Amino acid sequence: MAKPADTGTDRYSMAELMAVEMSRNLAVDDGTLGGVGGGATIPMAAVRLAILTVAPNLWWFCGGSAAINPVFTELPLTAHDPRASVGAEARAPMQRTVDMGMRGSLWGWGFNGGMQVDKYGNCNMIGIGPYEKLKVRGPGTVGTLWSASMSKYYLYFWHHNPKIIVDKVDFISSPGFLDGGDSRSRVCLPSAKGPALVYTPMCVMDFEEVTHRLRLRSVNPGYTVDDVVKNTGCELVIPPGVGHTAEPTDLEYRLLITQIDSRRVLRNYRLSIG
Amino acid sequence: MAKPADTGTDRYSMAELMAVEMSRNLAVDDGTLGGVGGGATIPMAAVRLAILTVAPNLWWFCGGSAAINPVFTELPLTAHDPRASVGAEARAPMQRTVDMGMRGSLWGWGFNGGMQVDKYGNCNMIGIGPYEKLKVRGPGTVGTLWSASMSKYYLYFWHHNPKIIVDKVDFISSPGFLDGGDSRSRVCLPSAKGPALVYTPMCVMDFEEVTHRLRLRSVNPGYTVDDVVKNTGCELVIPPGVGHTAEPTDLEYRLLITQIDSRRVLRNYRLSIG
Amino acid sequence: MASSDSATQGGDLPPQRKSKEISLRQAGERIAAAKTVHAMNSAMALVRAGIRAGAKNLTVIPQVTSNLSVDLLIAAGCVEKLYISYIGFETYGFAPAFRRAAEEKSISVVESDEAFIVLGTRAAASGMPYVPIRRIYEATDLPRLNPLLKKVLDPFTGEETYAIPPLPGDVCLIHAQECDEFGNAQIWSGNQQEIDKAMASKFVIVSTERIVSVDRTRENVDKVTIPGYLVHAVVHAPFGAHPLVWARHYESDTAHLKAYFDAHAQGKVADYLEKFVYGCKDEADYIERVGVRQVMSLMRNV
Amino acid sequence: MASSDSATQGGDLPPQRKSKEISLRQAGERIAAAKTVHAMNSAMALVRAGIRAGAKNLTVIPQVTSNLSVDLLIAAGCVEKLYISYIGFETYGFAPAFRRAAEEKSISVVESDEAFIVLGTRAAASGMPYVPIRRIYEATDLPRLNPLLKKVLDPFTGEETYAIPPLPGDVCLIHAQECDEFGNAQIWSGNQQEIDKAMASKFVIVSTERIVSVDRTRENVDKVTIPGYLVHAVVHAPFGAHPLVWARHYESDTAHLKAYFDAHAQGKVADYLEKFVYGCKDEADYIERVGVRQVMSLMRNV
Repeated sequence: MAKPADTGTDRYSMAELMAVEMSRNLAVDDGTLGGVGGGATIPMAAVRLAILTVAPNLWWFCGGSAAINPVFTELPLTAHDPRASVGAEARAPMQRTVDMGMRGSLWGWGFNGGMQVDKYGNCNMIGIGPYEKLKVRGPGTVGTLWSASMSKYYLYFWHHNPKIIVDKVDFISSPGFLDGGDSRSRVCLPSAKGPALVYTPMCVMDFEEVTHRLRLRSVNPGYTVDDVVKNTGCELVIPPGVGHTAEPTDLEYRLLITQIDSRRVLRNYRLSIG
Repeated sequence: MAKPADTGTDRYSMAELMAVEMSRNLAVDDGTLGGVGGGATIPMAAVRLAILTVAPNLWWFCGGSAAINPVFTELPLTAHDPRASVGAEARAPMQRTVDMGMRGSLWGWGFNGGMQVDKYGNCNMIGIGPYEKLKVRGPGTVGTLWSASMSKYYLYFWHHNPKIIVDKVDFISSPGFLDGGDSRSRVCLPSAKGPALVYTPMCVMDFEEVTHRLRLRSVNPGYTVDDVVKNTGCELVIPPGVGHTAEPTDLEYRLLITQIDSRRVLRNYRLSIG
Repeated sequence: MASSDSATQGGDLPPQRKSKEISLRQAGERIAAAKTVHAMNSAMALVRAGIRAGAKNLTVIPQVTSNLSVDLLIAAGCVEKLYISYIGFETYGFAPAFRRAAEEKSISVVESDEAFIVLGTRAAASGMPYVPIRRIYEATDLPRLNPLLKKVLDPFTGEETYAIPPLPGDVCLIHAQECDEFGNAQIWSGNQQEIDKAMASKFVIVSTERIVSVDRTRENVDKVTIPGYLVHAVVHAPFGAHPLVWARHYESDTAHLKAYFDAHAQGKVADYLEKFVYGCKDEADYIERVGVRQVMSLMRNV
Repeated sequence: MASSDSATQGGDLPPQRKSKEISLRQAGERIAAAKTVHAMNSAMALVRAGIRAGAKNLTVIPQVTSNLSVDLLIAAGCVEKLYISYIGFETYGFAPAFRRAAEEKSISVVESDEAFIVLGTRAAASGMPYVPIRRIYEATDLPRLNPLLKKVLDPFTGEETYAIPPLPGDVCLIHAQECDEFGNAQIWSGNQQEIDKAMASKFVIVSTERIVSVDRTRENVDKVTIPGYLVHAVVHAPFGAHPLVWARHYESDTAHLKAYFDAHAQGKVADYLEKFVYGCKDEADYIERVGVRQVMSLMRNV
């Protein structure tokens, strides 16, 4: 049975740590347009925190609310929450959203998830089992196909276990590096760099440069490399000397809980391991 | 040299008469969506008057202003005039305008014009002369191609002379009945009925049912059938006993000059004959 | 409006502008008579009315992320085919009726995605014969699973592209915050997918929290999201999105949603449907069954 | 904004949000460096700046009905190729520089129409490889005159359709009523063609009557017509649409337009250009030459 992810310390929850770490890695995206989709409570907090710290020029599209650059102090649970549109600077109609993605080069980054992810970052939202007789029918592809095909993106998962991080997904609904190597570039534009980082309650991962295999980048406080390997369903590249994900600084944490998540949604956010 | 169109009587100008007669013939369009484009001062007045009298359920798109169902008492000169958007019930973005036309069946009627029109109602906005060496370069096709192809429409002209109403246009930029007979239906949807009426400062014309040749319907007050024939550059079907266009009623005229054209733009509107 | 002025001239009354208002029951009958439905999530009162009126064998084209409105239609056995982009409750989990029906094959699923639904709807809305898109679908399993995706050559570059077909609908269900009786509707915080769905459909029904005068519509024309010429019927339906969140009106009713999930988990969906759909005389009755106190508690923070 | 709050923490200042404001002169240089321009009519200050900066051999894709902005560029010899939908002054007559240049073949004309420009721009804006449309073009002479219209088969019906190619631009010129320094722009009474033109272009310049704070932008987000992420440069240009009408700001300057027409009729276009374009130090100088009294008289009824 899955157990709740360790909160790391009394000071912060693992969801809060994930949001803070995500925010730091958005520094390289400063000045570009990206966005979040469904179930993106943690990424929404991360984007807002990045804007307050390392990436003040981010432009972000807040999924179902259609808001561009919303400003909230009460973190919404989903991008469809009307609260996710307050303080916005513009609205993006549905069709513009697809336009933004399909046009290429305009959409810089996004946060995607899935029911399964494999060692090349391919994701599955379609289902588990043969299509004719699915064991679990998934919720569907949404916009992950275009956002994964046409840009760089980040993956995040609420749970870390061998059923979610697998050797090969049952269906590809959004492309990572396909079969690894340069196979992605057979279909996707070279400027669309694919999955950059993978966030879970247990660790942060990225992809090896040439083979594009999943690689451990840092282990979240409270866990070890062995914990990660044991709970991962595919082979993982482990670089020598991989360290821990840095804890939130006082400034990051204070901004998070006063200016973004004043209702403390992330404090008790349900994540699991195993 | 062209001379100004006779104003008919001291009571009303010919532009006012045209607007009133146009408004009456919009009764059959009540409940449907249509619109006007550039240079549509007279049709704008007509549509507003129709709504106040015979067609209260008209939906109309006011060209460049993007306004749906605007309400003005100061008649704008063009649909691009910001005054043409006051009191609107909605806005139609550019792309929706093309959508409305291209979708078929949604767009019910429109007002089109041109540099030339021929005996089958085809119009030319491209130019006079061979394309390689145009004698007069026209302003271009605008939206007349789709509005003429995809719906019923009305034609109107500020001038009535043999150079404008011709046997055959130099270029077809918007289709009337093409070569007459059933030639229009080879390309256009059967529901897109093509040109219904033609308004000039001298008369109102329509098209014969089967041959689709231009036919005189009524002669504006102050002119005779002979005047019309003399100033028309193509053969015209003249039904027996063709009468005069009815003058504005007191009610029509009062509504026009108090509620639609309070600045009396149409009183001195430049029209010409010959 | 000047039409009242002309009416004072004596003689015959001039023709009047016609209201598009119909009852929720009439709207339900219209839905039940349809084959293909373009549905927005929040039109819950319309969905309940359609179920009550006996809707059957529907093909449903939902919004790109859908949840209860579609799941309830499936739970009530109204759906034959579903175009899927996303159906689920995000952080709350899977859509229970959908998941079961899809796994049991009691509904058929067209394996679509956001672009397929948005662009196919755009094609139907705009008269485009189809929408060509770059070959990114090839990076996924969708072309294998969705036979409606066809290939076509780009006549300018000679490159292979995919073609998405038009997705027209018979009826379109939309909930609005404000709408006048002529159909000009305001959807606050929406993403304007509604207008394409409306243009793609033969008959458009807008339910609305509040019916406002057309003068009020004119006051803030920038807020009008659906022009009335696209709308065929207007239904007065306060709380018409319950138990879903409705911007500036009420929060999501998580307690009610939990009752719905629990009904599924416990095999008591029929009880839920009897209590909250079939058994309700009308939507006022529905709200009384949900509980006025409960509904009032949702009217904050939104 | 909280960024100022974090700045008070001491230590290194956090990175700040960058303004996109540039000078009109810089904008002119940007235009002069471009090949293909998506231009909105009302961006007259930007057009004058482009002419002053020596723009040459431009390909211009104007809005579907265009007038002075394009005609002035042609009069100044900046244009090599024009995509035409409509250029003219409606009730006031033909566009004089265009008509002459087209008849003399000193510019080349792509014989387009509203649908061609709108849908081709949409294609460039949305990454669609081309836009298929029903064969209505066949009823006209356009396919014969415009070699960019190609035929393609509809893979669903087998029917022949026409294909419109994408129309991308290097630079896009737009005038706004209000815009913040981050590029969120409000165009009142516009028809939103601007957003497709912006998305279709590599570099987007918005000139604006008034630069407002981003807080003011947030106050009425429904009025924001161009989101700032599409905008690369913002130019402060009060009266920047003169002599054209600008909603809620000023009327069309018919006296000035008549002077322009007369200059053409009398073969004195060079004098007009010298006085109102080349000879002006900046736009304040331009407005002084037009006459402050004249400009103030336009600020009514609009």
